[in-house]
Amino acid sequence: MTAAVVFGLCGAAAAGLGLYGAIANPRPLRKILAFNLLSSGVFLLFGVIARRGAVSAFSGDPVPQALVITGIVVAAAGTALAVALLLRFFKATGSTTLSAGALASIPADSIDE
Amino acid sequence: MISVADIFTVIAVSAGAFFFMAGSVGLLRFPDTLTRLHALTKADNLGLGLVVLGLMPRAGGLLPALKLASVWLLVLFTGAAVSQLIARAARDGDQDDE
Amino acid sequence: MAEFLQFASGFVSAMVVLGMVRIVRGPTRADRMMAAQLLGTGGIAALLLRSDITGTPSVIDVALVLALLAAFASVAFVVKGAREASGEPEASE
Amino acid sequence: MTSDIILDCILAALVLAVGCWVIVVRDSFAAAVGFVAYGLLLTLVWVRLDAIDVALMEGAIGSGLTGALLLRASSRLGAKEQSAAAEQPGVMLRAVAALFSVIVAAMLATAVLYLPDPAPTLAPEAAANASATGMANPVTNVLMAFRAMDTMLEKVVLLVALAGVWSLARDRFWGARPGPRFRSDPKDPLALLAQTLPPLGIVVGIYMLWEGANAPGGAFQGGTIIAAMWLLAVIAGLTDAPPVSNRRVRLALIAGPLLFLIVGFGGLWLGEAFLAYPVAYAKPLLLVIEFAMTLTVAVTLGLLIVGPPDREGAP
Repeated sequence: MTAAVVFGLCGAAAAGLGLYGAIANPRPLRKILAFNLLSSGVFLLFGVIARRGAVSAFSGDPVPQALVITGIVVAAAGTALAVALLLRFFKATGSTTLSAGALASIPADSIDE
Repeated sequence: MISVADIFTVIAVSAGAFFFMAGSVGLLRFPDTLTRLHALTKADNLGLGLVVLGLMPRAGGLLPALKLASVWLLVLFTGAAVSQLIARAARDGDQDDE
Repeated sequence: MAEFLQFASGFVSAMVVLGMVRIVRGPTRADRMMAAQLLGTGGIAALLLRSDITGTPSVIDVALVLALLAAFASVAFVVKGAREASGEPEASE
Repeated sequence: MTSDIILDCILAALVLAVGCWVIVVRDSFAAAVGFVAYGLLLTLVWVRLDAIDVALMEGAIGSGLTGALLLRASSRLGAKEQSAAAEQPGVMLRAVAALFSVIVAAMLATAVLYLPDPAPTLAPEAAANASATGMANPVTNVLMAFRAMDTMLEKVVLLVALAGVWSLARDRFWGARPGPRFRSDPKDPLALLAQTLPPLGIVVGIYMLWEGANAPGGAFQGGTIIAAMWLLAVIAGLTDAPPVSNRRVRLALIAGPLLFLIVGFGGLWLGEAFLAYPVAYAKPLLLVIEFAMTLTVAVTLGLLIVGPPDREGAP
């Protein structure tokens, strides 16, 4: 049992949790949150691979670490886009779910004018 | 051989840990939002300050010690401003969730 | 000494976890935000202790970043209470 | 050593507990606060994994920028969001989702337990070639030199995301300033915070960038901190977001990838390959690119979080 294994299992469980939330929760904001959990779990798996790649002078393999850094920034950008979409949808329909009723109620003029 | 600096570190860090405990207990046990805020903001900023004070002699030089101190000052300043803001939000009819 | 600092860091973390019960219990949003604030301060303390134990000064930088940005999320929470509620032209259709 | 493992297990359990709570709690605002806490805990996990560069990034983004974004979104959706909670999917769907997630998690866990031993690593290669760039931080070397193509294209992804956010603007608002205009109140503690913190934060951001050459840190971390400081000033009403049609804003947005491209094609022309830096100038070149990258990351992330143009007064 090493730190890498402990956090690797933690990452796997976090990814599973996020996946469940993204499927089972009907509210888009919660799906966005769940996706962030899912991505953090995947990043942790990368971190474990980086940690296991430690050789004498390095505390870890720098390549997966660099990938995770770019990944975190891209995940943040994706979250920002998703939130902007959600807020725009909320303004157009007054609804915070993606139910068929809400989609049908989009007034035509709110899409473009 | 235990040096004077080590004894100082042990005392300061222990005191810091004690204040963290006080802050958490206050946060849990006090009856309403504003008293909880009072307990928390005072106790944990002091706790962090004492931990920083205890670690400073061990930082290995003036600059690292100053960096530690600046972390604490930063927390103290933002903590003070933010707790003001939280207190006002709580006073201005903060909605309960449940 | 390392053992003592290790113990202290464990103790501070435990206290912070205790405080985190407030995030769950609420009841007001301010209470939850406060508990997150406590987690930030306690996390900084744990990081500083950790930096000393393992002799990695760069961990102090992580504490510095948390000190700067822990306030940021709280501000995002407060601003809504003070401004948007009082007539930000939200629904501009 | 054993006490370390115990602490690790507790930390991992805590991460999962907070994660569970974020998923199941009814109130979305509470879930967003939980996410901030989750980000803080994850920062500690990255420190425990000795990935300080990643810890800096997670601390700045996870509990800082993304946390603030989600908190604001949840409070803007407000009470409507709560009533939507009634539309729970059926037990059947939830059971199937749970089963599916457990299977995926179990497969990932199995992969973790049976990772190849000895672990494959590129660390020796990164170490052997560090002299080519003159920088001692291996992660910065990978980001800026060995895998520079990834980093450049990642900037392009950020720009595409920003274009996506901006395209949500209504036609009549196009080109205007994004986001709501926040009112400022000089007597507000928020104004004091927003006047005092950004100068300090910008110093820390540049320090991160500078440190990034030899110690954990770099353009991404520095840029994120600067973006947060700018957003703080915007939220306090001290400054306003620039119109999205502003030419200087557009220039700042493309500075990083553009410089990367110029240097890249220069490498094609002068040296062996696209993005091959001439060894003699590698370090100054990389520092210039990193500086431009910091600017681009700061402006892009800041504008992404502010949102689409949303008010009258298109220029």
